[in-house]
Amino acid sequence: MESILIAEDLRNNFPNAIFETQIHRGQFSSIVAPEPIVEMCRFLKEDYKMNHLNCLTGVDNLSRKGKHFERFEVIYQLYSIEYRVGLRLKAQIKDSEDPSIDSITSLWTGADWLERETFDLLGITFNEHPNLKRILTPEDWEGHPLQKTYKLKGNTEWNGFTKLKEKVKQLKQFDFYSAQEGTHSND
Amino acid sequence: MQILIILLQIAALLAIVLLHVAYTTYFERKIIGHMQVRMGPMLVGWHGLLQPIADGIKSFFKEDIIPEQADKPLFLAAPIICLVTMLASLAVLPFARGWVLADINIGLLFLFAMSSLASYGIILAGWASNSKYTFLGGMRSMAQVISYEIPMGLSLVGVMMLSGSLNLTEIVTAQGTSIFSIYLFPQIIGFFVFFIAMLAETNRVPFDLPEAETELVSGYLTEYSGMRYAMFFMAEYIGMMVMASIGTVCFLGGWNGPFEIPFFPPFWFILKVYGFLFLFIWIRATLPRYRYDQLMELGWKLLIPLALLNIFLTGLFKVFT
Amino acid sequence: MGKMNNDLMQIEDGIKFIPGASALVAPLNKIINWGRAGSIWPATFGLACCAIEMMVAGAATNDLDRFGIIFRASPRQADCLILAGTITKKMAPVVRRVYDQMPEPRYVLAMGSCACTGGVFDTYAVVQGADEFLPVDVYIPGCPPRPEALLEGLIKLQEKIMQEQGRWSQFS
Amino acid sequence: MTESATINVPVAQGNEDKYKLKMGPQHPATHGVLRVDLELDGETITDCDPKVGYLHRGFEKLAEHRTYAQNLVLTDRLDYMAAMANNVGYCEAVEKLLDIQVSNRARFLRVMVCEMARLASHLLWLATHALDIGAMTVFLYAFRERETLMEIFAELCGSRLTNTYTCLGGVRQDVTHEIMRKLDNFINEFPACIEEYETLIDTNRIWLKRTIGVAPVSAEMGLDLCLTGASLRGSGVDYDIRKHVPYAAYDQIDFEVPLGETGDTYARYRCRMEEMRQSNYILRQCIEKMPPGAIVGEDAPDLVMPTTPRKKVTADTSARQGLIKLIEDRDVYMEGDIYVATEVPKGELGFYFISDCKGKPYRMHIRSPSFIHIGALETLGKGVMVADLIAIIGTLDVVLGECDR
Repeated sequence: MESILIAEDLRNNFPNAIFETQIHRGQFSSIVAPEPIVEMCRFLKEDYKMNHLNCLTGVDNLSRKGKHFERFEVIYQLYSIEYRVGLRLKAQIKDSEDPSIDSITSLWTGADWLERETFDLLGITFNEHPNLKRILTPEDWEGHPLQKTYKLKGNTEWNGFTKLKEKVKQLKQFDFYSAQEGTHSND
Repeated sequence: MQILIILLQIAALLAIVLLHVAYTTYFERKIIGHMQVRMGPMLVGWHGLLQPIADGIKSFFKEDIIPEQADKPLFLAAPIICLVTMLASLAVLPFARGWVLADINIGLLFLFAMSSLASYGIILAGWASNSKYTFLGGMRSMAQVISYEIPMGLSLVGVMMLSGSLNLTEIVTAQGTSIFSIYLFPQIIGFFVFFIAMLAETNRVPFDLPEAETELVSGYLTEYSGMRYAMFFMAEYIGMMVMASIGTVCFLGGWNGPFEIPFFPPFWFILKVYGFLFLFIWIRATLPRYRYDQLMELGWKLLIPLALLNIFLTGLFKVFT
Repeated sequence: MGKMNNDLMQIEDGIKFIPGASALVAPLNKIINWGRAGSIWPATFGLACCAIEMMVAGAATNDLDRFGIIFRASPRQADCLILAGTITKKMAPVVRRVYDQMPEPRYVLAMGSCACTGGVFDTYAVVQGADEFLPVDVYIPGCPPRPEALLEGLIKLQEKIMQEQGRWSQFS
Repeated sequence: MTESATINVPVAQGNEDKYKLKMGPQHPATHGVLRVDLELDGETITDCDPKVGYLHRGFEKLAEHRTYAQNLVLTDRLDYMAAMANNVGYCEAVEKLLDIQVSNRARFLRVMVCEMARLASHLLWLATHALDIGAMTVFLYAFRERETLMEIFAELCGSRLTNTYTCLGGVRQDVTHEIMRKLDNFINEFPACIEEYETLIDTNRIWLKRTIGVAPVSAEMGLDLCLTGASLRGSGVDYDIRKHVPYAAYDQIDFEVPLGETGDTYARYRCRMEEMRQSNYILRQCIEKMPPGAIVGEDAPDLVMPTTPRKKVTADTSARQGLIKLIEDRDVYMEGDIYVATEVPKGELGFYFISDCKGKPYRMHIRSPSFIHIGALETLGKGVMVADLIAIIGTLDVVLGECDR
């Protein structure tokens, strides 16, 4: 079984949804439309026993040029343990303001957290996800860190940390060092 | 005048026992250390000999935190209950012939009563701290005490039947006629049950569920700091010594030994207690911890039937001899 | 009196031990400092990579127990907080809370460059040094520091404790 | 603020007969800063909700601002119990992306350090897992052996934990005879050490009671939860990337992949113990088969420290910036994306790279096994007791540095 045959078969089954199949360093990837992604994954999982979901992540294509590239894309890396072949699906999401795609948690329970992570870091919404909340950053975090518009040091300070610093200032009078010597200040 | 002498005796006993407790912690750290290819305390004093003193001083001068939402009177009372009941049970222990503060006829019952009361302290500590981990620890302790008091009491019934007394001195004296002048061999099942129940009673590994460090942080004493924590600690170690003493008195022939030691009759007694303490520490270094339901299962399904069987066999033995 | 002095065992500068009586003789201040320095109990609190080296320091080869240092799980019974690893902004309130739960006198060791300065992680999510919200007593550089470096840090902390004047929690 | 170990809220709100317990992030058994929100009915867990992110350092964002060679240092801090394996995984990925050749000796050296890292990681796992269940002595015995490995690492590359041993195109340092001799001694003694742990643990009724039948994972369930590594192999799925997509010199080395049957905590434990034996066997082959030659591939472009044009690099910022610029301006970077997975001790560590013809990755995604394993805790943790949850966290072998990135 070869990846190219699987990619071809996928194109035959979903003729309108596949824009292009690429090969880079021996790895195949299909650029696909986001709408039938669950069906595609189910097709690959059931017909080609691609039952292992290697990787699920998102990309912000803001400063990257490409023929079919939209602002956001979601990457699905699938692998068949039995046939030892893999295929990558790259779903292009057109809507750059409110990007959304269907969730594949119905196929893999393990995709739950991967999708939550993608939502957290890139702001891509997954429809019908059971528990779409922020996972790595605190729940009241502002912005999505992996978007290209987000600065490395953050656009704004998280207000939980600002509150902490205020609290520290209040508690400082009870502190041994500052009460005794006035040294050891934290500014 | 007699009261004064008794008070002096009490003070002496307290001082000796508390010093022993301090050094039991030291020996525990040393022995476990050597079992785990380490050294244990080395640098505070010669070979770390002053370690318990340093720990004590530090604990004494530590800030005493009472959580805001704690039930204050109970929170304060809990360690005291634990410590006082444990200390009270020292009164009836016969260290040698005549070396006993209160030679009462229901010595064994008194010990049971006190060790059950001590677990009230633990339960109260768990409740009064108003924290979730302490509460779980307290609940576990409660369940553990209920399930292990019974096999423990039953396991000693055989001893009572053989000796015909509840007085600890008389139990020791009665063992003189037995094999090697100890009850260990005629009461081997009883000893087995007693030993396991003893570990559970004192919350030691593998039954240290109430303070399971990797599950409940520190269990019932999670919220205690400084001296109050040290009091719980002392209570635990005195508990170990009391339980070891019960084992010595009831199964190992108390102060009886192969030969008499002049000027210091409790020698054999203390040696046997040390043997028990070493076993405690050895087990701590070796065994993993039981799960809550497995602990209950062991207590109710194995130990209680065994203890009852022991009573039955002892009864048969009494009838036919 | 002079004759008795010969029997005394000198433990630390100004602290003496009477062997027969198992008693210590010294000014109260010194005894307290000696006790505190001799039994530093850190809270079991690993944050990241340095926590592994902290565990190594506690294990057989280096054996922190030699110094009377044993790890306590509950912050209530701990004297010292070893910040072993990167402190993120999400974690910072928790770290502060653990510190607040500790009873006085309490000490803080920042172990590793992340806890000291933020290290390589100059990003949106990482606190640039624990001293932004905690009074740090000893900084231990390294990424991660060797276990020996942690030992050195703890010895430095002991020296610092020995020099304290009247830090009695009940009264201050 | 509700995220602390000791929190004083006595009564559960809403659902009155459920007891809500928030475990962590400061908790002795959560292997770092994992927090698990539990809903208890007595001691039985009715709802388990793991919360991560307390060690989220922004790796993926940071990687977009650093060159490929600079990012190598970050991978040490992913799974800090086996930094070598991460280094190898990262380098394999970048080498495939940029099409860099690796010399044969470097391949063998990589296998060697990978397996040493696997041993170190598994020893630490065994230590903490045993400590979680209550056997404290195994902890110190395992650390004794781990220390030998750490010292070999220190001699090999100067660092014990965060090694940065590999570089693009090979490895940084060659081994000396002294290191090989030490390693040889170690692998001769190590099987006896494994036996020692097994005598302490495997013959112990309490240990067996605590692990057998706890949280069984069937093969389908394991694949559904996307588990990898020993956690999946314990359920009998033969998925080991070292065999499936051989990288480094794994195709020239003979070894077996231990598989479990029942998929419970005990099966996973057995799998890892057998893996340690296999690693030992691999290390022996590495010593025997180690080919001579260079440690860096010949056509590997020096992306780390450009040799031409030679320019004195001083400590000041502008010179360093100039150097980074030099590295960025090399013409080896091609447009394209790649996903390369390697078998690290925890499971499948995958790197997904997008290159846009610049010296820095356009996007780097790390598929970390721990992240997915902790996600599986939500399913595995339901219906077990609190003590079992600790055993499950231990046996899934998670590390939060890798999980939160």
